[in-house]
Amino acid sequence: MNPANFYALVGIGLFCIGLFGMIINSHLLRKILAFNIMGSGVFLILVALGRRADNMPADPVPHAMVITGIVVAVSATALALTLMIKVTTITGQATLPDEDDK
Amino acid sequence: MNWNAWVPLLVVISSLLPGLIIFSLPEDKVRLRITLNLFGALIKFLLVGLMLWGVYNGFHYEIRLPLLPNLELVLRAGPLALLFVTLSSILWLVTTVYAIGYLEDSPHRSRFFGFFSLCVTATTGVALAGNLITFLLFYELLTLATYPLIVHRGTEEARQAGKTYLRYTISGGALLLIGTAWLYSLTGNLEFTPKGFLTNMGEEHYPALITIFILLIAGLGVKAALFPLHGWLPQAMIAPAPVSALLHAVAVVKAGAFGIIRVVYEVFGVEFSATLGVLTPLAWLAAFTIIYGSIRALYQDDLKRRLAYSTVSQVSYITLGVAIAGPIAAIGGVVHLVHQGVMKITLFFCAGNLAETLGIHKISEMNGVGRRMPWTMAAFTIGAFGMIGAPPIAGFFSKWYLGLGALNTDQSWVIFVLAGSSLLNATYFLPILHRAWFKTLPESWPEEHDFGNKETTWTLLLPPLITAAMALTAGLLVTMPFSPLEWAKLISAREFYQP
Amino acid sequence: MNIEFYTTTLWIAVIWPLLLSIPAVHKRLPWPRYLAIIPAVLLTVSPIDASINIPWLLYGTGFAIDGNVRWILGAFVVIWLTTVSITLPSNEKSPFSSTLYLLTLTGSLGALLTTDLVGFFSSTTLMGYSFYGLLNQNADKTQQRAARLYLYFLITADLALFEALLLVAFTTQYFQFEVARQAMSEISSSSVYLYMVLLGFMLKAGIWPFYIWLTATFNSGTRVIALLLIASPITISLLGLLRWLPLRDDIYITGLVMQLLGASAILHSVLKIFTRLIFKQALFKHGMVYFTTAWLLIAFTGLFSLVLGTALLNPALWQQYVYLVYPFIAITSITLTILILVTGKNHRKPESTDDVFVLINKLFHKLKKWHQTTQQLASQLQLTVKSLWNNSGSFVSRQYQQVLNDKNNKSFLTSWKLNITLFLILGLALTWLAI
Amino acid sequence: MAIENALMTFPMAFPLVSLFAVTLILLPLVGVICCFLMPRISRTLGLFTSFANVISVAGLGWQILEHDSYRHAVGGWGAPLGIELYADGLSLLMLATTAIVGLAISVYSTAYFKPAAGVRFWPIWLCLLTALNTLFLSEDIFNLYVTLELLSLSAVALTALTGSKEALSGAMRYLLASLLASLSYLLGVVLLYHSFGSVDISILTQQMQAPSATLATATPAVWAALGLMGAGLMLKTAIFPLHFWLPPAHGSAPAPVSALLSALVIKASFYILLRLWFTLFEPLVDSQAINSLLGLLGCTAILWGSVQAIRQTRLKLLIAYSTVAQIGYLFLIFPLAPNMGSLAWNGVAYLIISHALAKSAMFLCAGNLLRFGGHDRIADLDRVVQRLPLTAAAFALAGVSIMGIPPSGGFIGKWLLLEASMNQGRWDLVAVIVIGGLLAAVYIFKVIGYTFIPAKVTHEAHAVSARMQWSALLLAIGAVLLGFLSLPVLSLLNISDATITSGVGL
Repeated sequence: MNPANFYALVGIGLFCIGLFGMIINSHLLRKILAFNIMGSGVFLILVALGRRADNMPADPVPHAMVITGIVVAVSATALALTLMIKVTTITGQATLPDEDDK
Repeated sequence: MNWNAWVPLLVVISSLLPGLIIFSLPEDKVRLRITLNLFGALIKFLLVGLMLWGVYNGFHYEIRLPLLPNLELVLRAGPLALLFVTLSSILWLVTTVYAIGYLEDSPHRSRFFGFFSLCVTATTGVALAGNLITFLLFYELLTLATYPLIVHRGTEEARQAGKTYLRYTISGGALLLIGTAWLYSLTGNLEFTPKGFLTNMGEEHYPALITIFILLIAGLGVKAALFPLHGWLPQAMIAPAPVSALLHAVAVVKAGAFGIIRVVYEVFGVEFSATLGVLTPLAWLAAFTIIYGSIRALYQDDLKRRLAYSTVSQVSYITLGVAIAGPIAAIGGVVHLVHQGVMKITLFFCAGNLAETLGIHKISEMNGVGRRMPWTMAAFTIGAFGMIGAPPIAGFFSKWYLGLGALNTDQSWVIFVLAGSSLLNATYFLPILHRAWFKTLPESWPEEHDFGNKETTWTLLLPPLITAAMALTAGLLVTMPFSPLEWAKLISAREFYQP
Repeated sequence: MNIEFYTTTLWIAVIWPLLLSIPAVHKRLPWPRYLAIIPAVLLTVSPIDASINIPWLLYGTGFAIDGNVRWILGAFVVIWLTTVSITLPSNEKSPFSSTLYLLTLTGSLGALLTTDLVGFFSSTTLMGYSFYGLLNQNADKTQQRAARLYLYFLITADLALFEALLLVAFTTQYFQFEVARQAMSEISSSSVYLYMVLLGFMLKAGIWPFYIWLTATFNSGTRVIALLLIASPITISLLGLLRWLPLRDDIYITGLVMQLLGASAILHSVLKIFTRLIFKQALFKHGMVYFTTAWLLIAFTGLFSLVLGTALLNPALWQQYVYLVYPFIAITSITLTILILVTGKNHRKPESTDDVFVLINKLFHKLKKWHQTTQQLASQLQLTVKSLWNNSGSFVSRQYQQVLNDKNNKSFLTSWKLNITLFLILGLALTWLAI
Repeated sequence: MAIENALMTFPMAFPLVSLFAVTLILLPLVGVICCFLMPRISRTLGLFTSFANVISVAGLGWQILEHDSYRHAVGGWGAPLGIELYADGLSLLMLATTAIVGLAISVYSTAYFKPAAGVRFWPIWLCLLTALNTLFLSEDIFNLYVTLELLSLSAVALTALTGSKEALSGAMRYLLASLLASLSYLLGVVLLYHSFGSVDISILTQQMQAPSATLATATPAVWAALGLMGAGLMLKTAIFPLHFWLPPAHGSAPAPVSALLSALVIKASFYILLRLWFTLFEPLVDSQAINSLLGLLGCTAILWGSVQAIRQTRLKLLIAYSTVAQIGYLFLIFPLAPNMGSLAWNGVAYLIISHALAKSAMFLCAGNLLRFGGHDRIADLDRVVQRLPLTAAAFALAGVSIMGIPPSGGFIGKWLLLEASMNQGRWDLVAVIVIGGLLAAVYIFKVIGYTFIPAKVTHEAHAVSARMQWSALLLAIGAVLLGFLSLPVLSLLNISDATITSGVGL
């Protein structure tokens, strides 16, 4: 196993952890964090798989993609956090309505 | 471009355009609305007259507009189309006059007359449709345009009636749609052709074709009020009288019956349908509906409901005539389209007059009404006797040809159905007449409007008199050229005798 | 006075009463009932035979008068004038009654003068129903019952005649009396036609054994009604029988039956009259006159039926003497008229018990009740089904509520966890299927 | 050779086509910036941009009709390295729909939003427009990801615009779901890039379909990519089991926003799904099973969405569930397209357009009713509908198209689908299509029924401006008139690059 594949596997692991977190956590902040973890996993895979063969130089395109992706993720997180704060202010709890704290 | 092609389209537009303008008119522009209505009706009438003359002289009126790849909207004025379109244009004119009188000072008149015009547009389209898809288009438009008319009163009852109406007709439309689409995917053709276009289909397609036939007839049977599908019709009686009149005589019910004629004659072709073996069950169904409708009519005390069940029964004569599958019965069926229309519209006009003038809705309230409103009841009497089939009123000749057709094709059981139906018709119409003419007048009427020493207003009285006169004339001058019967003979000859 | 004048008079004789029957017209004219019959009188008194074809009307009908018809027309006019002259002035003034009166006249004249089956059928229909209207004029309960009985017979008769007409149309395109009769006697399957014609007209004319309506009407009605009865339905139906009946050699059994019926009719009437005579001794007391006349009338139709039976047995003989039948009808009906006129002045209506009628009424009420019961049952059933569904405690609706209650997005089905899990499963499923 | 070719076509193709294409992307973007800079005239700017957008689409359409489908390398860098813009019949139709619906909604919004709310609405809406235009012009899957994300973020922001409790929680759920979907889509992109070294659809397609590629496609990475991208896009499209976010979001957003979301936003993700499915994933999805699964989801969506719509007591939720049902129709393309290519393809394209027009009209109508009466409880609509005849007419006409009654765009679409399913003998689909129409009639008439019932109680009403009524009405009329325009529309649809749509046999 070369390092690239290892990183990719780690990335997949992160993605799955994030997905799991997104499903089971009811608090919005945790959900947003889970989303970020998923995002990191994807970016990790992207970068890791940039080198397709051992003897070739790394492909620069994934890097550009990752940067774009990070920008998108950051803005999405920002929007999510803002929304979360508003939801919390209005409803008094930071969860989706179907996942009320008992 | 031959401008003759545009005439059928103009006929459709002549009621569509006034209708659309009327929608936008404010309530109080009474005069403008009346002008528009009558103007549209007259233009249509003239155009139809032109087409009648043209077709008689061998002109060809047809317009094709692209709708889908390989599928066109076709409006064509053949003899069958003209028969129906003439009926609807004349009766529209009369009904418009009547409706103007009937709805005086009632709310939402712009809406009413707008949909009224749309309804006639749809009927004209149904009549002129040159292929099944065009037919389907206008058939559905008819459903939509009639719904507002049925719920026009705006009561809870009306809403329920509208619901029932939609339940039936939209489902029927869906069946028709499946049948049409299936037919198209099977043959790639939907054009109405005399003697049908399916003759060359191989035997392996017969099961599919039978199913298609059932689907189409079921879809059309909803509007034609064939037995298990007739439930909406008596309920729809909640609509104002001109609407019921139009519904029963021209628009909805007739569209269904007309569709059945089209499907049997110009899609499947009589011979081919007979080969498929679908006509005899259809004839039985129609016969059953005739008897069933009459029996149900017996038990109704509400005048309009009794008339409605009478329609259920009478319209099936048309289907019966088609299903007997002989040239003479065909004449009877096709001509009944016109005859029943004229007679039934008379009856409904009269029922409306009674309701509007004296507040009478029930038969039990009709004692002596003939003394109070002799002209109205005279028209009613002519209509009723026509329905029973008493000569020399138009209805007699429909039955005549149906019976003759049945004899011709060795289906003498039809004669018994006809006799039974006549008997039942007499049983539910004659008591009404007896009450109206011979029972003593009550102290007061349920809700009398004062029209001075006149019977009622002219706009209400004239239409039933005209249509009653038409019913009588159609019977008396039955062999004259251009009489409905002669047209029906022409149509039948085209279907059965021409190579 | 040329022939054209008479031809014109022919159709005016029919149209004129029809025109007068409109209330607005006859209200403005003096003695409309006399006026209406003037053209017919003219036709009767003039010796000229005339005919006119009206090809555009119905199936090409026409009117004609010849020596035979003139007999009947003459009798008809006489009875009619008599009727008009004894009608009470109060009745004369009622415009509605006049309308019915004149419509009956139109129908009768049309039937008398027309030359084809369809025209005849149309005219008799008009006559029949207008006469029904006359029966109902100012009628008490008994009279109304009698009228209704007449109506039942009328409808049945018309149905039978309609079938007969269909058979004619099936056989030939022409409906002139002579042509149609000829055609019908030539084809082999004409026995149905024969029965239909016999049935129809026997019902209409009240020939034994179908006399119930006749006695009922006769007994309960006024003198005017009695006279009209003879003039319109009976005379004209007999005429119709003469005109419609095909004559063939191989139907003598029918002829025998007809003779038998005729003989029974005569026997029955004679017995009836004599039993009355013997037991009540009151032939000429009031009330009884009517009774007697009615039975005389039945005897007369019976005689006719006897004659007709003979005709069916021996067509050749019949052809030879048929011209005698017309004066026979005419004279008999005038005789009956005189009898009624002379004896019926102080007529008191007897109580009538129409068993048949009561039976029909009962049957109708039973049907009505049955219908009501079935309707009640149906609505009960509907209610039960509805309550099963709507009942909030019922199992179905409880489950339904639990699963689908998504008013506040709190249902199990719309929960985040479930749906994201579904998302996961879908992704996996797609991947798996792609392999 | 290739360079020579490019040089030869370059001078002739660039000046006009590219001008229009680039304008389509840049114009709304500039609009966004201007709106931020000059909030006072944002309304005028928004309206102007929408209008200019229509003109640009018209220009692009004109050029495409002249020169066939079009490909443009941004900045002169073509694939595989650079980003390419691509427009064919389908994307042109989507652009045109966006432009027309967008213009109507803009007109509507000028009256709907008060200036204070408008300041927030206009820039985000233009941002959404930018995203949509770019998405429909994009040709590479990563670029599609970016536009998709931009689209979702602006859509979520618009949903939350009212700031009410329902709107905020609806938006939150929408945001989380769509982020999840985007990430899974992105992971798919990554896996594809890893396998083939390109993100350009046409290059990927060539590689996947090349005979030598049978081995290359049969890797877990590609399978996983299909699963991830498919599921992600389906979550965004809100097909049946994944529709849970749609009703709350669409039901609580301001009316013009609901219209935008239902008419355009979900169509964008479906557009991508369609593109991918019939080009690069084509060799993978040839199996009946996967298409049947999608068809099954579509059928369930039709039935479930319709039944849910019937059950609703609030108008906007009813319309939202109707959207769920209508999306189901779009998914019928998957079982039908492999054998009945052009019929199914045409039918679905037609449904997309007519649904966009009709559904936006419906939401705008709901907005009118809500504004007029202050509520959208269906049971109390009798007090409202009567007094807004234009709105009632618009709703009814839009309903005609949704029900698929002739002559309307919806009918043409359903007819083509029916024909396709019948030719293929898929009677189950026929039944579902027809039953869906019937159910649609039930929920449409549940609303229209009130049009004719005079209210016993009337309550005070707020004026609804003519602009709001007419924009809804015109959209609805458009949906109906679309039934007569099938020939030009379908011929437009057939303009395509052979490599892109080879899979559907156009």
